[in-house]
Amino acid sequence: MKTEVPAGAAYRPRRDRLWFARTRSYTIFVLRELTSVFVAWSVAFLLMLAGAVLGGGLPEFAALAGRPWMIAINVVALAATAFHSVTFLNLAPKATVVRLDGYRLPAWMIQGGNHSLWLVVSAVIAFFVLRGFR
Amino acid sequence: MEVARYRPGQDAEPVFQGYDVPLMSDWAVLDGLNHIKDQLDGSLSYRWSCRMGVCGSCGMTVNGEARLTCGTFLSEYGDGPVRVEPLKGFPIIRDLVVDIDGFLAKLSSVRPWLIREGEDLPLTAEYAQTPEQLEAYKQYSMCINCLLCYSACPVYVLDPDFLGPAAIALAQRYNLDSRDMGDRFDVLNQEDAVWGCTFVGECTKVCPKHVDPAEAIQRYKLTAALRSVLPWSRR
Amino acid sequence: MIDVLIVGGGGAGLRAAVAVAETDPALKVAVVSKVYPMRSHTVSAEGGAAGVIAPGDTLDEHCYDTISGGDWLCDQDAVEAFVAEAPKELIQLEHWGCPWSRESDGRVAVRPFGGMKKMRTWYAADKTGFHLLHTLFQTTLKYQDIIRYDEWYVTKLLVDDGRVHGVVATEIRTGRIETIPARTVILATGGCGRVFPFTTNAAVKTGDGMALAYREGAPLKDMEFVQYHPTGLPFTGILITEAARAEGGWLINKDGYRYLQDYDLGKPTPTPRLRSMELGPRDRLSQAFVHEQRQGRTVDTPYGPVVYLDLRHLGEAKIDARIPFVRELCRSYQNLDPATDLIPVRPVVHYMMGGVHTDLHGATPIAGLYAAGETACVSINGANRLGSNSLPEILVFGRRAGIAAAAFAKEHREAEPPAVRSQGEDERRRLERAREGGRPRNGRGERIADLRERMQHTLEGAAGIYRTGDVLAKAVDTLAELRERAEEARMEDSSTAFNTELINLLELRSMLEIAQTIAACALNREESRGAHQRTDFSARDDAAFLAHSLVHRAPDGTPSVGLLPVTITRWPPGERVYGRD
Amino acid sequence: MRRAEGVAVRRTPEPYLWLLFSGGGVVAALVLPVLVLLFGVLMPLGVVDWPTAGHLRGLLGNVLVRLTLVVVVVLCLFHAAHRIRHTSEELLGLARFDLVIALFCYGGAIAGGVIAVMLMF
Ligand SMILES: Cc1cc2nc3c(=O)[nH]c(=O)nc-3n(C[C@H](O)[C@H](O)[C@H](O)COP(=O)(O)OP(=O)(O)OC[C@H]3O[C@@H](n4cnc5c(N)ncnc54)[C@H](O)[C@@H]3O)c2cc1C
Ligand code: SF4
Ligand code: F3S
Ligand code: FES
Repeated sequence: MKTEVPAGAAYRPRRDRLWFARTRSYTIFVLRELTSVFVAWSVAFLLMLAGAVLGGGLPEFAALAGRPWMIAINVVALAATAFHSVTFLNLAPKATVVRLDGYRLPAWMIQGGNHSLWLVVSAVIAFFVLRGFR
Repeated sequence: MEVARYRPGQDAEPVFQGYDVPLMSDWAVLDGLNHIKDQLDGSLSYRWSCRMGVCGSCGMTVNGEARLTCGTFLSEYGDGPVRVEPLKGFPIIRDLVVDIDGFLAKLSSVRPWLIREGEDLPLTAEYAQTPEQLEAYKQYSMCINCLLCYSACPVYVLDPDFLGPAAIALAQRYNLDSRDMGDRFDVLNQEDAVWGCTFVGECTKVCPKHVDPAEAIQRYKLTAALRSVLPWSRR
Repeated sequence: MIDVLIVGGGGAGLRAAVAVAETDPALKVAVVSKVYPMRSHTVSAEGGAAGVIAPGDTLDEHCYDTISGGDWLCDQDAVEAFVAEAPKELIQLEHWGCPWSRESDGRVAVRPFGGMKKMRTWYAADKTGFHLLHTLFQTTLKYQDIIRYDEWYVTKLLVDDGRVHGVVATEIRTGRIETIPARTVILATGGCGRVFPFTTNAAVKTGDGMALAYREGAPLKDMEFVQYHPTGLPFTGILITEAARAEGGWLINKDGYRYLQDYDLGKPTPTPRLRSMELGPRDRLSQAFVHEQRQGRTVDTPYGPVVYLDLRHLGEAKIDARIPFVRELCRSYQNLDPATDLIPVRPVVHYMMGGVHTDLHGATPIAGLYAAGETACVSINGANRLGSNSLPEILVFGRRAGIAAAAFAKEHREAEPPAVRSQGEDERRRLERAREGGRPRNGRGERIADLRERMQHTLEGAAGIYRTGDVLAKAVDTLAELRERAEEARMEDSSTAFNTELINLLELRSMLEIAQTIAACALNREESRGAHQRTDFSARDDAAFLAHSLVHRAPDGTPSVGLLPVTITRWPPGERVYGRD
Repeated sequence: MRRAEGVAVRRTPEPYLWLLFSGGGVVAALVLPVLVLLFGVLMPLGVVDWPTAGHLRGLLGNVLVRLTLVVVVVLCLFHAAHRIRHTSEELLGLARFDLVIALFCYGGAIAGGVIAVMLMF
């Protein structure tokens, strides 16, 4: 039997709707991207806080934040933002290749620097929030 | 081994066919396919040539992962079954053979040749290039066009117009070559080019030649962004 | 109508294409290749490309090394032209972007290579062919008028009245069969290592171009000279480049002894010495292996006897810097690390010195038909090619053939004769019949793979490193018989879409044609020279055989062998001396 | 033949969006975890005490702090907007509606920025 194939009659596979569930690394990628939802949430939460501080409603805000479901959301948000920090700071050397003396700085040095910076910034913020400078 | 078959005019969509292949400790998946073709079923079609991981013909999906079949031992999968499918993300011409013409068009669109301005040197002297300058782009010149990275990149699989990892890495190979004077900003600074990439990073993970296309793309994003903000900085 | 049609997208074919495009942009050039050009076998070449550039090196020395390495069977005018143009071609490639390895001052680096008296081998780490081919391919993309027929398989040359008029080719993807008319055709189809069972050559190296020309009456030259490379990995036949020895690797037998010192190749020194010991020529090293094996000093493995290549003393750093690909190959394909383990190696079929007979411009005796690269025999390689001469050869003669074909196409503008169309139609019918399963249908006939294996073992048994008259005579007959049987081979696939079984069948028929010429030429040459060693005629015989073998296809399909004098300019035949000065 | 160079370069806002995205990513990485830890988890749980409203108001009284906070908010929101846009398109295969999604996401970010400015000043 002769089956003539017109040129370009290739089979186009259907889109795989669940691609992100296929391998572990895809899933991790999607989780990494979804941290952005919690980044947005955290910002919103902080704006509410700032509003409460400036508008004098801090006790009400504290009560709201103390609700168990609020705490639950914020625990997840904490995990997500921390995951975001780790992945984001680790990936930075990909875009920023630093060359010294013609040879590139190894990635771990840049990553190490980033993580140290993260610690320092966190410490400074905690200091001002908890102790202040007055 | 379970091998995906697609015979145009005969199969409406790919189907799996099982073959018994002896498990030899030093056989690669490709040797298994050759055994099938030579001894069991002459009608199986797939591409291969060098059998030493350098011609880039033999990329397929092995147990869900994009691999060079000549460089993947059967024994890696224990007693099997080993599932061999064509590379994902490409139209299937037949069995394990996919259509890569789109990729070739992308490749030429990034002007992958050395661009010089002014007089050429006569053929008696080379353009000097120190080992450090060579090292600056060497990694990106190692691509064998096997397309595993395309197959692994979800952005490409969803959007076949995405310029994709290997083509961008090749553009960077010339951008970072100290002898090159060309400018590829117009092709790379596009939504379907570097900006299409969301840094999934799978391309780098599957690349058998350690080209690291993900890095090439992120580096060009930075270059392109700086150039957009600071229009006077040329490169 | 195409002006210059190039069959083959390897180094030779692409270089020719650029040469035509640069000579006259108005000419229509097409490259037909059965694989995408960057998949061609040139991509596998590892060690390097020779070209005189280093201070203290001279063109004459490169000529002498090449001619003595080829056991005085090279045409010396060809060698002189080749040696003079090689450095220019390599610099041209540099100007096109090839990432050659460099000295610290930015100049191109050179390394020593087997049989070369001076350091003159340019390299791009140990992926020279890969970088060379990709640079060339990417450069051709600049010339957007070059037409490419990717994954088209040429099945026949259209020749009428001693002049070529195009080809018949089939598009593998769709099974479409077309006549492509052309004013000139350049064959750049590479070698035919696949006629042997154990080879470094890729699956595509099936001698198609040689068979195409031979069938149309063009003679093949020096087909008996088959190069065995001394260091291939057992089982896969993956090549461990000569660069591994150039960087200081040692060959040792099962007793850990550097056995080459017993074969008049010099005294062992801790660091490599040019043209001595491990840096002797390939024919001599492979022959030494056979002697070691006969004396029981090799190691037996399931894939035949081996000796060892020892790189351990080089250390990890040097291995990674100079020959990283060797380490990568050993690790992923042999599961060992050369920094700590010995590498098992054995001689493996590597290169065809012979090929389509051409002049210095790649022209064959058929008007308008040219050949370049491994498929041609201009003859610069003589009885044994020196490592790293082949890459510059494909560039130099690819370019020459391109220029010559362009000139021919400009002068001959007449229309094609009617006979060409009917030849094309005949060929189409023949191919369609082959695809439908030949004469005996369904399940009868022998498997292609079985026939191929028979051919390979017949040839290895008769035309291996050492050869004898009566075995060769028998092989010629066996191969003729196999050729008949291949006409009736079994086809299980009659589809038009990407039918690789059909391609395999056509390739097998090409290979059988070639295998027969190899055996016939080897039978005819009753002497030992370079890669051709006869146990029944163990000496070189300049009186009778300082001449090329020229083989024609007789009308009944049998090969008929004659001789053609060698061109000698300045270097009269002498003794080949290695390791003693 | 050579292609004419430098013809009709299509302009795209992506480089600017990407810079905002990356900047936002860095800022979010550096400051958000500690803030969420303190205000979202430790204080509500009572592990550390809430600072007095006066103390916090004092901090916000500083113009520099308020300015920084606005910048942080804007950048983080842009970061989130950019990622949400791409991820939703990839996960759900909605690339066709890119324009709408983009407007929605970046619009949200801008709105957040406006709210922040109104709050602080
Ligand atoms: C492992 C290895 C290492 C080597 N290392 C070196 C080295 O270090 N230095 C050196 O100088 N040499 C080396 N060589 C030799 C050298 O690589 C080859 O001789 C050279 O590359 C041949 O090039 P080519 O252009 O003639 O043919 P190829 O590169 O083999 O190209 C042949 C082309 O012809 C096409 N073709 C064939 N038949 C048909 C058909 N019927 N229809 C259409 N198209 C067809 C193919 O598709 C392909 O594109 C090495 C060889 C091997 C095997
Ligand atoms: S970048 Fe790597 S994976 Fe992608 S085509 Fe090149 S070699 Fe293959
Ligand atoms: S996998 Fe795809 S999205 Fe980018 S980093 Fe690699 S190209
Ligand atoms: S066969 Fe060439 S890369 Fe696998």
